Amino acid sequence: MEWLERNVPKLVLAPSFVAILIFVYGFIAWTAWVSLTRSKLMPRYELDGFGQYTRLFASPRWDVAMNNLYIFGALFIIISMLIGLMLAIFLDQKIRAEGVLRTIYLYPMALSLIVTGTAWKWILNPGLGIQEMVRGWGFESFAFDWLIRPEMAIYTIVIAAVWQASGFVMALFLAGLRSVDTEIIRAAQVDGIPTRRIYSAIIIPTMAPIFLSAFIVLAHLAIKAFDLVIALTNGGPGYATDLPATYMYAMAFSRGDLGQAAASAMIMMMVIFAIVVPYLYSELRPRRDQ
Amino acid sequence: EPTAEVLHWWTSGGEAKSVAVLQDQFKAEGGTWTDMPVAGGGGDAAMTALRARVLAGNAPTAVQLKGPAIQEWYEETGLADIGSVAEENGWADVLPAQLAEHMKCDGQWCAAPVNVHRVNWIWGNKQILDEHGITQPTTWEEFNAAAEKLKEAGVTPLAHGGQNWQDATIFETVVLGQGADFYQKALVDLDPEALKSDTMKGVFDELRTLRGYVDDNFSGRDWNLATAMVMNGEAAFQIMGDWAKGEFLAAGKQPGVDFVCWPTPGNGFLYNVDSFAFFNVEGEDKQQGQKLLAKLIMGPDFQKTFNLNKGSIPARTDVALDEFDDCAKQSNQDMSADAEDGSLLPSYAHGMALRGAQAGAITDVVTNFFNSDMSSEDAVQQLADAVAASQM
Amino acid sequence: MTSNTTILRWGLYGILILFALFYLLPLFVMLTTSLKSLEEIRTGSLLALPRGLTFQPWIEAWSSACAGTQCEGLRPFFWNSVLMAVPAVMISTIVGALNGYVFAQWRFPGANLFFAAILFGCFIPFQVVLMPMARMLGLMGLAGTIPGLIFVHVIYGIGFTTLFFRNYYVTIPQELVRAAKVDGAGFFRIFWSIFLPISLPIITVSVIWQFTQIWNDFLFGVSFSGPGSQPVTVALNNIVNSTTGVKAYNVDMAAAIIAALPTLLVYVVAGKYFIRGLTAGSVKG
Amino acid sequence: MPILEIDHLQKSYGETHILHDINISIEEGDFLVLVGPSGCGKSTLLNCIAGLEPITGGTIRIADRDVTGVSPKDRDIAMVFQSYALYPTMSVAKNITFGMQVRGVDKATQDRKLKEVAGQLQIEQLLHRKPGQLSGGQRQRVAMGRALVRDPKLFLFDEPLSNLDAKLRVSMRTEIKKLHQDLNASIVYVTHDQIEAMTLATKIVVMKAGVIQQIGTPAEIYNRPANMFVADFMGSPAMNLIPARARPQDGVTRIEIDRDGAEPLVITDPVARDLPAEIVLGVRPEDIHEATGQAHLPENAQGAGGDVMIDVVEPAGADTFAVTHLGGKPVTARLRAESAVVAKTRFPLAFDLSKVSYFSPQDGSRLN
Amino acid sequence: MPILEIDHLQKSYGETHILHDINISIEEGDFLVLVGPSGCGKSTLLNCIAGLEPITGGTIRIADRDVTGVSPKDRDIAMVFQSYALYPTMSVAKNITFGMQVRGVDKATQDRKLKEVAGQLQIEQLLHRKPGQLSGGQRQRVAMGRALVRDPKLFLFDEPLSNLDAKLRVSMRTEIKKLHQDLNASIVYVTHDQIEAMTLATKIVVMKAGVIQQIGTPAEIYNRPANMFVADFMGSPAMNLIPARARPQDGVTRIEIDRDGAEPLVITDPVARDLPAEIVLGVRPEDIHEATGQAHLPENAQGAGGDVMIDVVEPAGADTFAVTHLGGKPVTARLRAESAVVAKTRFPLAFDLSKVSYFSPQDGSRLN
Ligand SMILES: Nc1ncnc2c1ncn2[C@@H]1O[C@H](COP(=O)(O)OP(=O)(O)OP(=O)(O)O)[C@@H](O)[C@H]1O
Ligand SMILES: Nc1ncnc2c1ncn2[C@@H]1O[C@H](COP(=O)(O)OP(=O)(O)OP(=O)(O)O)[C@@H](O)[C@H]1O
Ligand SMILES: [Mg+2]
Ligand SMILES: [Mg+2]
Repeated sequence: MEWLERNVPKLVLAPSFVAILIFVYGFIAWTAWVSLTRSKLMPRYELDGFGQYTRLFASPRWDVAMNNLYIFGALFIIISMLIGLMLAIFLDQKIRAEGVLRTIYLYPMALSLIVTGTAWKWILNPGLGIQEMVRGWGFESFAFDWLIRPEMAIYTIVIAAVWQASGFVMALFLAGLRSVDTEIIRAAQVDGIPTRRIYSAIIIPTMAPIFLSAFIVLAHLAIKAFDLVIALTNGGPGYATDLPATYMYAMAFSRGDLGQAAASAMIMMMVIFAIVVPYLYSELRPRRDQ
Repeated sequence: EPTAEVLHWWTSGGEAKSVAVLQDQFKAEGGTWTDMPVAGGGGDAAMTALRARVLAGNAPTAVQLKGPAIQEWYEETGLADIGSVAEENGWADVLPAQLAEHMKCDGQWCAAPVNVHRVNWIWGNKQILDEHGITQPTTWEEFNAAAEKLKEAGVTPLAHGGQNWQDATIFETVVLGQGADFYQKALVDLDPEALKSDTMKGVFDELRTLRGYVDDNFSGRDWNLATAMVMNGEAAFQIMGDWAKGEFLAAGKQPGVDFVCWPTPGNGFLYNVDSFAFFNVEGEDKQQGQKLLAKLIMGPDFQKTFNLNKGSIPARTDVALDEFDDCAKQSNQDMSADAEDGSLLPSYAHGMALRGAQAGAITDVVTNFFNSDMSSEDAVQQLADAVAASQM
Repeated sequence: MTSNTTILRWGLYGILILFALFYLLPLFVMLTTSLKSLEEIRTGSLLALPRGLTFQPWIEAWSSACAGTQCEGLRPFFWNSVLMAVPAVMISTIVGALNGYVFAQWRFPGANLFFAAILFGCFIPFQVVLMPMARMLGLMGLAGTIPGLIFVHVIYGIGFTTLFFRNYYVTIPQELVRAAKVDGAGFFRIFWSIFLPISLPIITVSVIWQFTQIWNDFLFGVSFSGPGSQPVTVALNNIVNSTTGVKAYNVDMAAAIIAALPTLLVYVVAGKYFIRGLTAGSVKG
Repeated sequence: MPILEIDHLQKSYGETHILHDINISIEEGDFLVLVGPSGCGKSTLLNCIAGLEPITGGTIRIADRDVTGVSPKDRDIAMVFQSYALYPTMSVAKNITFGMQVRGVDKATQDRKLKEVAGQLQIEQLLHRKPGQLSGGQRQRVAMGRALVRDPKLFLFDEPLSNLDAKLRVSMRTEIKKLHQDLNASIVYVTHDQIEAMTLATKIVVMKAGVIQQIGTPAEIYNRPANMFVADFMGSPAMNLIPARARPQDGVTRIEIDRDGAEPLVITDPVARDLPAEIVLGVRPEDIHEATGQAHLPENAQGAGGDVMIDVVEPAGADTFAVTHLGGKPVTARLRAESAVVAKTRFPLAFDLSKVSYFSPQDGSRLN
Repeated sequence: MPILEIDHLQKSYGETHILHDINISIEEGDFLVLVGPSGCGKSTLLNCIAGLEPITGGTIRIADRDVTGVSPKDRDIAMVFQSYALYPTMSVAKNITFGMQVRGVDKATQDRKLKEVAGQLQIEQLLHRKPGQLSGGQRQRVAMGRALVRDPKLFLFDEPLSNLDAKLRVSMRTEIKKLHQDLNASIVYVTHDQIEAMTLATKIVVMKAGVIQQIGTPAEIYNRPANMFVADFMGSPAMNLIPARARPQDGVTRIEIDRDGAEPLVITDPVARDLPAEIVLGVRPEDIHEATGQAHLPENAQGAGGDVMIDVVEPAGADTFAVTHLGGKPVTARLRAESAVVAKTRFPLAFDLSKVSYFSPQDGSRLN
């Protein structure tokens, strides 16, 4: 009984622990295994060395995909954080229509990309959307044709992704802002700290854990960005906007090349590991003040 | 009582109505039909679902599968043998031999074809063409000349959507323009010689030229929006399979009056055959369902109604085409003719010629070429390399 | 108010409204498109207001658009999604809240490592879990069923919900837990009486996130559902994606908006719970 | 020029009126101490002055500028919060210097001030800690430090020493006093500590339920409380408030107090006063003397007393407290430690009538 | 049976040792008051007793049960936190009844207790409020209420009255005293208020930097401080600690104290004591008397003094404090209010030698 009570916290975590162990780490191990086989349409389990990885690294398309991931990931995370934080702070200023605005900022998350992709495609298409519209107003030289320029197309993906996710980041930050003790903010006000600094030096550091949440959410969205690309550019022009996730999907499901897909998944996981683990370490390392 | 659970990706509008015909017939024969539609990505989503179903141990009774994927699946999991149905109904007699090959696994019938799409069509806006006095081009040079003319006149010559399968479609029609043999060697047999040949370089050169006939905003455009451009007179041509016809017809346009359909330059017929494959399933009623389904699919009735709806032509050669439009009739004639002289060829762009990995490798190179300023030499080299790598 | 602050305030509203317009743009396109006739879409500008309003696409999307041989629109699939999303959201939120509570306030050796492991698990690409998961579901007899889908969504949702709650709860002073412990409250009691009431904002966030993820999920829905358990996204996808048929953009857009209505509703309702100053004044320094 | 002028200030939370018509004016260099029972509105008043709570009515002027509606950061004030309100993520040093840093004070000055203040507050060895690692009193001192490094027009202190031990409190008190004297700082200070109030203040405001009862110097408040509430509230042990009857007679005033089990005690105030018949006599314990060693009595106390029954005797180190019962109330006298008083016996006590207060039993207001 | 027994308790945060080898034992019904400078570890000790902080070494027994490692809720304690720690979302009433509710006390009892406690604490009209709407003192009372409704083996109070005004504090003190006497409750109590400590405690523990300096009754601590730290810490104003020289002589002890600008002051302790040559003489201000009215001097003070130069005179209501300079230190004497002492003049003072303490200047320990 006493034992039971002392171990309640651990018992509460136990199911999650088991689930994560099997359904995340078990599956990663499975993927690692498959990446060493010649699996095609369906998994096979005879080991066959690192051939899949050699092929992967030889593929120019994979190069493009990884490069895109860096560009897209960095821009998407940074811009979404900035916009999300800004909107949260602005909304926190006792804004009249807060409820309405909040919902407007959030709703992009609600819509399935299957079709917002189409809407974005039109908006960004130079011949149909914004460019055409602005030219229609008489600004003949106005150009906004990123969608069709292979070297710029990835940025349109950033725009659409930011559009979709920044509202949610705003919500996360807003929740964080509202958990900060108001007395502390008052103290800062009296201390003569300008509002800007109150946020930057006092409130935001207090919300550090919320930043971790936002980072994980955004990094996860960036790395798994899939529907978005499929809907907006389908990887095009050419494969200029391919991302590892779309590459992997194409390999696994369009091309029946599971081994290759598994290899690309493993590389993705390693990249994530390299980026996320140091961050996690710095956030979670036991601190003296905890 | 026969039952069937049918996994397919014909979901919207005309497609769905077409399947519904089959369903009705199936029900009329006393069967129970469970529909499992999964659209998206040209069947990718359905394939994803299929794999999950197979791994979970409950494969659907019938799956819309086509091309070499049928044989691939057969190798992985085995497929049901529907030879008895085929024998009984004399499929061998009514199917062009080449199509019939696609329906066999290890010499056994394991799939039933529904239709034949012709991929290598040029669709033209009749009014524009008449205005500029353009007639059907029979070579790519002629096509180029016509396009130049149009371009000079300020008309976009070619409506195109920059999605990789559309790029691949144009590519394969150009390859076909170099002769059926070359097509066979390059895109069916994957002969490295052919892939690296000067002819192939010529193909890429032509592709580069065609790229010049496309408007600036083609990237990511859906094929039907490209069709709409032709329809609305914003562009003169589109190279697209015969499903484009559906768009014209839906907008109330008449073949030969508002728009024309010509085969792409060169001699040949690229086909895209939809078919159903049958997985190994447990249970008498399901196996019965498979047989019934196979029979119905190949039934002349169904073949006719279905293809009227879908814009394609029946896979059976013995179906009367009176009710079909002129484009379909021409398609049918060409199919028979080309079957004779060996230029009836599987479309690589639509997964009829190659397995996924190889087709994908080629498409990667093609689409990258089309959307960059890569030289034809590089493209040929990359093509050969990619194909080689994909065969590992 | 001095004029200076008034100007600032106007600027603030200006920026907020500008962003609102940016966010609304695609919705505007979708809405107007859904109210146009196909003819108008084919011929007119996509960004223009509809010339003649038609609600036909909405009606069609809801009750007669075809998804396979079944031409009943989205209606029949809605219920599947509700049956899947509601329990999955609830379970994953509750599990996440409890996990987060343990991680934030009941630390034990190794807890941080496990937390990191959970976080890292958030990144596993769903594409790679499809196949082994299909096998597992098959073994558990959950393949092709709604409980199976719920199971999958809960498993891959707890990472995020745990993250949200843990990071919210670490900012809550330990004194509160201490006081409650001394008051004789046990693990669950403290959670229920002290933590849940101050969690409204983060519950909102978590529910919004999970509901969106689950409601809008396509990959799991398409892979692990059977006939009769397909969620609305699969139906939407079936309506929207025609490979060789005619694309009815207006119906597509209407269907997409309809499919998103429950999520929008959740946002509006849940959004109310971002209440200010729940913990204000409870603790010193 | 008044540094702070509060004019007809009103403050309510919704329907609850917290502050009623507050009028206070202090000059530069004044040290105003706010006292009053818990919940009477002291912190609220400070918050209003700081601009942290919107006010419901009236105006506040700081250094002759109407600041009603001006944001706290533009009021040039420093404040110590009752709840400390330290910045949780910053070290102690950062907590203290942050304000200066923001204002662009140069690094050398910051360091110097930090060192100075840390020394005054005896927190040198804590500078690198985070607030979560401090004890209650240490937090309070850091909160003080944050205010002390500033050089504002006005300091607001909300019970800044309540969590300190007696020794530290004395030394802090000295520091605050120094701050006030050396820098001529203007200060508004809330405390519950009577000694703090008496020793620090140049002016004391006594509040009750949001209403000001009296404003005056410590001596005025102590010696001439404006009403029974103030009389009772200030001083420990409290002033004895004894119901009595007054009768003017021959240029003197005779005061009659009921005694348990004896005829009323009659004392004579040598001054003729215009008092109603029923009064309340207010007399501090230290103004009730032992009537035995007559030599030590102040002149006024002569004859102003008599024998009373002693209920309780409480020796308390330097003094002895004797409790008796007069006019139906317990009355405490503070006698010398060596007094021979014994419980449950009669003992002669005398009142120093030069120091008594008379109050109206009806409204409690002062009569003399 | 000891209700609380702390045995060789150690507590560190990482490398920082907070509590060193704490040994305390209290009986049922004891009222233990913990005092010590800010940051000495009082709150930490309470937290350890409550089981809120894991201890680094030693054992804690409550009611004869080893509770080291037992969870707080099973220790049967009630605690008032220095930082209140009210549940922010619960009303005051709910805050108070929560503990009972958790323990399954029936509704009627809850209501009765709530009413009772709310009355004692004078918070009846606040019961429906949320903590955010309370003043500092009101919060503190609610925190008290949360403990008072319980009936635990042991109460732990961490400065429960620090934010209350003097009057309320007195009445709260009485309530706590009643709780202790009527219910024979066992209490561990942290306070900075000397009067609280002296009047409430049956036992006082004086701590310094995590080390116990002395455990004893209030009288022992006050009259016989174990070392200079305790002597200095307890009592206000503090005990005077005057460096001096001791010389045993003819059955008496002669004490020599340096005086500024005059020959040393020599006083005679009539008892023969075994003292080292260098000592520190500890004498409380109230034990330094005016040597003019010899009649009032205790017998011991006779002759134990002389004329000294008075630096400062501070009249403080009932008393007058006179500060002089002896042995290089300021020395404060508490004289009667009417004393004729004048600053900057010489004035005769006498020490009550029956009450002085002698300390070793080396280690500060008590010598007599
Ligand atoms: N988490 C922590 N990490 C490191 N040191 C700490 C931590 N918490 C408290 N301390 C230190 O431990 C010492 C004892 O703290 P404690 O709170 O017990 O003091 P206290 O005696 O209650 O003081 P006060 O009277 O000011 O409340 C202090 O010096 C404090 O700075
Ligand atoms: N947000 C609020 N809503 C309603 N009433 C409030 C609010 N904040 C404070 N009060 C009430 O206002 C009154 C004055 O509070 P204030 O904090 O000014 O008291 P105080 O004089 O500082 O008391 P203390 O000495 O206990 O700190 C109190 O009765 C309190 O309950
Ligand atoms: Mg207050
Ligand atoms: Mg403490």
